[in-house]
Amino acid sequence: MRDVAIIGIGQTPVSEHWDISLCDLAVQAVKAALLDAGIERPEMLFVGNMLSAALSRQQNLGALVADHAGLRGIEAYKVETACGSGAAAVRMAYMAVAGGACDVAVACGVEKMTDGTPEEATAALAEAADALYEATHGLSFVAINALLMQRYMFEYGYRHEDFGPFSINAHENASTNPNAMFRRPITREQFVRSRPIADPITLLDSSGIGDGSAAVVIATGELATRLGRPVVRIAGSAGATDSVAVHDRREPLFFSAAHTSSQRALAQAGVTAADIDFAELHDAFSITAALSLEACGFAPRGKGVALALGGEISRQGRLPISTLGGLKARGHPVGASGVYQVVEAVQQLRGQAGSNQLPGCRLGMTQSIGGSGANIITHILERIS
Amino acid sequence: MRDVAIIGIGQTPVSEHWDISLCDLAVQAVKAALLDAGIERPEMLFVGNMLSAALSRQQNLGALVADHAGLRGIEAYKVETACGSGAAAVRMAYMAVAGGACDVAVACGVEKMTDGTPEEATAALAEAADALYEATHGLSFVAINALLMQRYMFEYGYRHEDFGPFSINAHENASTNPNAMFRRPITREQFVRSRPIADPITLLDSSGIGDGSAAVVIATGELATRLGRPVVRIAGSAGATDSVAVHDRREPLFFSAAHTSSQRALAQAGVTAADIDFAELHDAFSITAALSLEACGFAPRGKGVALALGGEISRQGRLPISTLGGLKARGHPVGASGVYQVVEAVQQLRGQAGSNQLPGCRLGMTQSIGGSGANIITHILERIS
Amino acid sequence: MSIPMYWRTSHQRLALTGEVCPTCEAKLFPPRDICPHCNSPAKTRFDFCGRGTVYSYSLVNVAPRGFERCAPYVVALVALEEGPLLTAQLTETDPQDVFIGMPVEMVTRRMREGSEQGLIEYGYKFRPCMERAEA
Amino acid sequence: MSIPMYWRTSHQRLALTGEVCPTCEAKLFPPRDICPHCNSPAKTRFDFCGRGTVYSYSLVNVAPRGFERCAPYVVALVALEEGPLLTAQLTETDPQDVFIGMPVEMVTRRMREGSEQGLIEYGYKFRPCMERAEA
Ligand SMILES: [Zn+2]
Ligand SMILES: [Zn+2]
Repeated sequence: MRDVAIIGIGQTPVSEHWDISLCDLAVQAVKAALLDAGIERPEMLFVGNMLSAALSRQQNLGALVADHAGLRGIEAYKVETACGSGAAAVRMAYMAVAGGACDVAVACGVEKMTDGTPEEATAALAEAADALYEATHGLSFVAINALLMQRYMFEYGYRHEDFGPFSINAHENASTNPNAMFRRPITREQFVRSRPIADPITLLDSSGIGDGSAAVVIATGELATRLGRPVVRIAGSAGATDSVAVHDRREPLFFSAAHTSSQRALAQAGVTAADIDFAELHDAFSITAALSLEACGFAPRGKGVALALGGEISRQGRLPISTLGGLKARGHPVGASGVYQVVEAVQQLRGQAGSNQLPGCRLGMTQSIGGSGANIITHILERIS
Repeated sequence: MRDVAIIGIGQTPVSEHWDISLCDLAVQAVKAALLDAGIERPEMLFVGNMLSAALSRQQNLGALVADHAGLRGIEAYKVETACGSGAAAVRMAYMAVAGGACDVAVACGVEKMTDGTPEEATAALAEAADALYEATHGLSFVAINALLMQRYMFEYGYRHEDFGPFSINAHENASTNPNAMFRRPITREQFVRSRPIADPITLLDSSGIGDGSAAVVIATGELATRLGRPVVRIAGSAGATDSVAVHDRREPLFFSAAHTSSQRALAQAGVTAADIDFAELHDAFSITAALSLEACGFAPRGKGVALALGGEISRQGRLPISTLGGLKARGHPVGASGVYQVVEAVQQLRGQAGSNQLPGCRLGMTQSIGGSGANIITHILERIS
Repeated sequence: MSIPMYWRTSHQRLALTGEVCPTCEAKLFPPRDICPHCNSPAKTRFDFCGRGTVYSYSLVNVAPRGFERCAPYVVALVALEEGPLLTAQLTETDPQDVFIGMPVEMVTRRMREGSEQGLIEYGYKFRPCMERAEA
Repeated sequence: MSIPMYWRTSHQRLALTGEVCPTCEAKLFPPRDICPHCNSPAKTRFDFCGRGTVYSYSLVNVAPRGFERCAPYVVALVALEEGPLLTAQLTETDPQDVFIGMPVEMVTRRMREGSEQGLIEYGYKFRPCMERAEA
């Protein structure tokens, strides 16, 4: 397969965009990414989205977004892996370019949460879980993750407040990201006193949902060099699955799909977890971040929370995560988050992360999760100097 | 890109499968295709589906189907291009294998229409159209196509009864296909007297929706040869888009995406429309079949209906279409139809089409449409002797 | 349609507000930010006069959810005087009298029975053109 | 849940009917056609006894549509005596009294407020185990 680079990035702020439609949100991100890349007309578009059918009564987003972005006629598809849909769009675009089906593709993630009521959104998000054996019992998506967190605390002896560093770090990093939804740092005190959603998960354990869109332009390495753009390579790309229902797994506290996809992506890049300078992980809930750290090999089992308690996930730590706020505080426009992660990793690797810049970073990992560990996609991005 | 072959096919009958769930339908087709191919564990799965969120409250189908098919852990995605979703899954699997991301991939299309009420299904199908400017005006998906048919009749001087050969041919061919939903031939008399749905489209102009799933196993040509399987090559594969809303096009009666994608697929295969032995076209409505014939170059503009009237689309004609019943009479499980077309083309090319067998056919075209001409995917399949 | 979607499109629905492309001068309805004909940014407001002719039509007998009790009703592609096509219902006409080429004009009507989120939806329909019928 | 979905799963919901894998003897709930542990066909019916222990639990304060007026309620992963985990609500217990390892047994209860398509849904919930509490 061919060498592949990300040559353009675009994003809208994550927010409640009452005045912008689903389609126009996507168009803004796609146009920004194309402008950044200096490309007029890509050959393919992959749109990652989860909720447009439920909340905006609109499908066929591939053709819709292509047309409205001024790209009528190009090949275009929607990809869905629940909350990881954006990363799936990136993976499809990567495969198309690396495999030779085209030279330039755009991956766009978009989610318009505010076209439905909050109850509709909560019900629609539960469609990431097993409809027949989880959702029908009244489990919201939060509740399913709460079951993991409760068991994790029981098995490894943590208290709820021990998860605080994940959220505090994310809010700290979001506070200086102009595209983030929650730009106010939070204190340990606020974390401890936060309102329960599905015990033990509180509001401040949870990512905030919002409207947003992000896009990347993916091209052959050769084209990237020719254009003279700052080059960020996709050094590794992989996906893996697990059962959709948590109860169908023998080890619910081990995200086997995160393990498999990260190991494959690292192997493809020819590096190990120890080489990674920072990771944009799927911190939809604080427990999710902990389980991801462990499954990817950044911490032994049961020690993901300890890693955070030790300060190692902050920008000054051994493995900075959520460096521009993460899902937690940049905000989680569900099907778009996987692309936001890639956009932010490129910002870091290009040295365009503003006051959040990690000095001298060269290798970043992004990992996005559809469902409670069901479909997990990992990318390794590398700055070429 | 590498040479690619279809080494396994599987399908369920199209029917009202009250006793089989969305997931189990897909599993049946996937298992049948893997059995046919003699493959235990493919590396990737692409699921084409349109309506699971609306009618079954279930997303995340990639992981769900992979797990229930005994393939827990493999890479899996859902792809959506409305009514053409199944063909999109085939295209993704083709790109993954041809490009070198994997050696064996499965494309599965599945639709479970009967989990919702007919009114819910009608509303959900309209999500293939423009939600804000078509569906909100009370246009069903049928009505949008009826606008095309009325204009076509006006411009080219046809009467409604002239469209009869499309439906009569489809029912005739379905009558001997055990997987077809409507296995009774219809007469010209029945066609003329059929009940209007959205005038001029009647019940017998329209494909019947039903539950169903179909799957294909796609592998490198090298692997196919090694396995000693009957070899059907994917000689061409392409997709193209148009505006989602019909009113956004300057020439509503020309399916430009059908033109572009068929020209690209034919060029890749190194053949022309005249070389094609039969075509599985997207005959969701009789007008759709006519417009597809014209856009692909099988008939001049305005002459698609004349081609059918001349008997050229029957199994004895110059370009047999819907050779096992088509969407019209095999049935149209929306997101699955694009895979059924490919499965049926492989049946023909392998000489496994039973009493519907076209003698000596070598080149088949399949073309699937998402929306009213918005997203169109074409494949050229070739028997290797 | 949800309340935010309705509110966001109220100018289009109630006043046929679209855009004109400053580059190729195409009139655009529904509005969009990029001209599909020349790919230039197109954000200049343009109000359509509301008159046009029927480009195609259909009598809907089987209606989607929310429109069941309105059926049968006539829907049409209307070619606006300024150029673009749009999709709308026809009203105040006998289905038998509709023909391709029929002059029509825009009126504001309730769009569907019932409501989502307590919203009563209003928007454009088209009726046979009064002025021209008299002329 | 629509009527077909409910009807199709009534044995599972009302009698905890699952499967046993004839090859590796794993007990499977919810039922599925292929054993996830050894990949063999698994269609042999197996009725679970309905007893188990709480593997994990959560008190749901913010409920999805259809469950708003039931909140707060307790949901749990229950480890059935025969092996598999399942997801269910706990009932007839004070949320404060729930603990990991608590013995529970299956009961049939109404699942949610209101209904879709006029259907009142029944299914399994779990309550503290009566027999064991007395033993
Ligand atoms: Zn223009
Ligand atoms: Zn087994």
